[in-house]
Amino acid sequence: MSKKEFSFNEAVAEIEEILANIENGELDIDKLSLEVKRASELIKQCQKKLRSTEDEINSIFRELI
Amino acid sequence: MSKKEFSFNEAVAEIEEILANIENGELDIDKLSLEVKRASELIKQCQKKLRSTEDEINSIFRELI
Amino acid sequence: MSKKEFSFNEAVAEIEEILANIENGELDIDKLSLEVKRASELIKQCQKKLRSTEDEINSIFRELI
Amino acid sequence: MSKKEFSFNEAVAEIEEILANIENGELDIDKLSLEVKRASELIKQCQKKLRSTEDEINSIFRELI
Amino acid sequence: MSKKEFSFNEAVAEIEEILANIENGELDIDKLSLEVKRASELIKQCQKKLRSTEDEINSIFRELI
Amino acid sequence: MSKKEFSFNEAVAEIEEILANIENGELDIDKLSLEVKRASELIKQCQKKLRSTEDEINSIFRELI
Amino acid sequence: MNTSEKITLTELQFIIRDSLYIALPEMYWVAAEISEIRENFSGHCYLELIEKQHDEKNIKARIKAIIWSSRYRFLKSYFENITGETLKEGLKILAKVKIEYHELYGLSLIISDIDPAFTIGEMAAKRQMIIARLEQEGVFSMNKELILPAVPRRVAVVSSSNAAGYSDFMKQLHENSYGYKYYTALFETVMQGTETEESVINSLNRIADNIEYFDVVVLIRGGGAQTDLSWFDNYRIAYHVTQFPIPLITGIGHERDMTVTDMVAFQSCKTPTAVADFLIGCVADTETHLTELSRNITELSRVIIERNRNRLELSRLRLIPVSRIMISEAKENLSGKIVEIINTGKDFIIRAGFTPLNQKSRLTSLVRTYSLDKDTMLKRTIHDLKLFAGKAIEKNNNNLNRMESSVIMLDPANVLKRGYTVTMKNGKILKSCESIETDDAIDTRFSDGHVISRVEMTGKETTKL
Repeated sequence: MSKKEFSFNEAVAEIEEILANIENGELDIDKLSLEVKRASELIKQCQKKLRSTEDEINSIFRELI
Repeated sequence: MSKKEFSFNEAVAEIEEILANIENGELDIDKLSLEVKRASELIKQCQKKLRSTEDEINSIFRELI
Repeated sequence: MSKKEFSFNEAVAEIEEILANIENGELDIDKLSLEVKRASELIKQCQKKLRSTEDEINSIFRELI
Repeated sequence: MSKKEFSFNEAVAEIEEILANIENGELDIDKLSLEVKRASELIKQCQKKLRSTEDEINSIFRELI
Repeated sequence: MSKKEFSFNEAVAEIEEILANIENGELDIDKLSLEVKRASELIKQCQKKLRSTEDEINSIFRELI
Repeated sequence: MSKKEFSFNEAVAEIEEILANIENGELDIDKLSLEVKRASELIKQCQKKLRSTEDEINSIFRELI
Repeated sequence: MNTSEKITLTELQFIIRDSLYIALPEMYWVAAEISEIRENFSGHCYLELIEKQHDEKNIKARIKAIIWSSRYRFLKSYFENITGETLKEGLKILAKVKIEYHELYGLSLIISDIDPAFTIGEMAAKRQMIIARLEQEGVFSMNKELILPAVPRRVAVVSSSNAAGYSDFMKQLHENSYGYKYYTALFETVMQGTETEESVINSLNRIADNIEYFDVVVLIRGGGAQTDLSWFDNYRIAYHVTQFPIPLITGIGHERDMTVTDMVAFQSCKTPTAVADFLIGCVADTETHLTELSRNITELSRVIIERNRNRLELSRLRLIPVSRIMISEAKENLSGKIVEIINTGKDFIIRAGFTPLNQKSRLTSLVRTYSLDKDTMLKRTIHDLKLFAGKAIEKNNNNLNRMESSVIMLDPANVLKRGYTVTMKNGKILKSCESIETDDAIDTRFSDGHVISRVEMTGKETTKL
């Protein structure tokens, strides 16, 4: 995800998939914390993306008024 | 939009579409700031167009009296 | 009206039509500025005609009497 | 089990095996307490693993929120 | 039997043998009480072993909870 | 017989022998009486032995429970 | 008739005069048309009255008439006041007359009164006739139905250059306060008298030949004397006016009545000045209309611009919250995911925890069963041991008892006590009688002693017990 452009939607999709996996209980507990860690990282990136988008939009709006 | 004549109506339609997309939640967060930027630019151009049209009208009226 | 004299009636009719177009134009700004431009031109011509002398007509009239 | 990464699933499988042995009654009483000790240790490790995983998840999300 | 590690299973086997001997009536009265004594002792040891194993396991379980 | 350990089995064998001798009638009447006396004595001893063995065993069992 | 009876001309004239007076002593109301009228230096008015044939051409009757100046002054102003007409040629009047015969001037009528009502009626009747004819021909309002150009600037003027009204008109029109530019072409025309009809029609025809140069025709006549309207109650003039291809405006200069020409004209004004004002007004109206149009366009455009601005403003105002809502929804969604992951993760752990927990409880119960089994087995062993040991003892006990009873049974002392005896021979117990011979000494043992006896006889099975 470093090279490739981060995609919020793809990240959310991956989070959903992780959730589904955890929910289905098909997951090895040994992998659970790895998956949760991955989900958490994705969420962090999403939050960062949201914050940066918000900042961008705010600066656009400041110009607009 | 540099070559092509700027069309207020098309611009407004595009702004409305962008707004609708954002409102419907059909828009990708990844694209949000681009779309908002686009809408904001269009709004600015429309405002400019309105101002120039208004100036034109005012000049007509001034000539008449 | 020999050399295709400027016709007030036609001009007034066209201005009236422009007004109707603006009225019917559903607030189209793009058309508005075009129509306003045209109307402004016609009005200017009308006003000029009303007060300026046309030698051509004078000479025709001299011949007639 | 110190070097090798503890596996919850393998531990559960081993416990099941011990349980089966005890159930079959084929087990010597002299070995019973050893096996019980082993099973109990595995259970403890499983529970520890569960708790540590829970802690991990909690700490991951404390960061998030 | 003091040096050698007591074996529950061997003890049980010996008891079974004594029992068989007694049952068969092949046993000398003079030896009967000796054998009974022996068997009783073995049983006692077995019970002790059982108790001690039980205690061990219980203490393991106590830790487990 | 006082010194030597009394053997129940030997006593029973002797009684059997005496009884056989008596039954054979080959015995002098005086001897017969003697033998009978002897047998009676042996029986008594055996019975005593039996009682004592029984008591012993009972006391073993009392301990056992 | 002889000559002696001759009389002088004067005498004759007197006879005629007296006879007329006697024959026609009364006053008469006579209807007639004025064919000539003139006022002399002393203010007397001399007229010639005629009556035409039905064809209105040939004259049927004619007579001179006089209105004395004293009467004339009154009658003239009264007549003009009432009819709006001057007494003039062609006018039909109803006059109160007395026939007078003057030896010098001959027969004439002395008019003492004129009834204006009759003239009005006559004029009206004539007008009515013309109107009816025009209407019947369907041309009456044809000129009225034309459309006046928005800016009638090229004006054909039908008038007389001498007329005061013409110069009034020209001054008013060209020196208009708006500064509008007009182009006028005068078509010199006789505007009163008998030539009027031909002259007007001629001018109109000339204009019609150059119709493309004109927006409008004006027919104007001098202000001053308010007379001779009836020249324009003329069928041919009116007809030409109705047929004229561009609007015709009259300014013939009268206050009360309209001539037929006025009626059929596109527009009739009271005076030439009024015609000029009308033309100026038309242009001014057009200019006002233009101004209104441009004001409307401007206002409407402003409204449109304002609405578009509002619309744009609404969009702009919407853009901010809408984007923020989207972001905050995404945030909420993410927070939801966080909670969901925590919860499902914990659920997962709890569910995974069931397995070791279950195993633990199975382990304890299995261990309990195991030790219970072993315990039971040991108890059974104890039981068996007891049972088998007891049986062993019982068996030996039984054996002993059996042996004891055998011993008791076999003990000779006991046998003897029951009354049995033991017989011996040579110390040996006899169990059969065969070894006993007669005279053998046998020892019979009793419980309490013994007896030695001699055998007397032997025999087998002699007695039965």
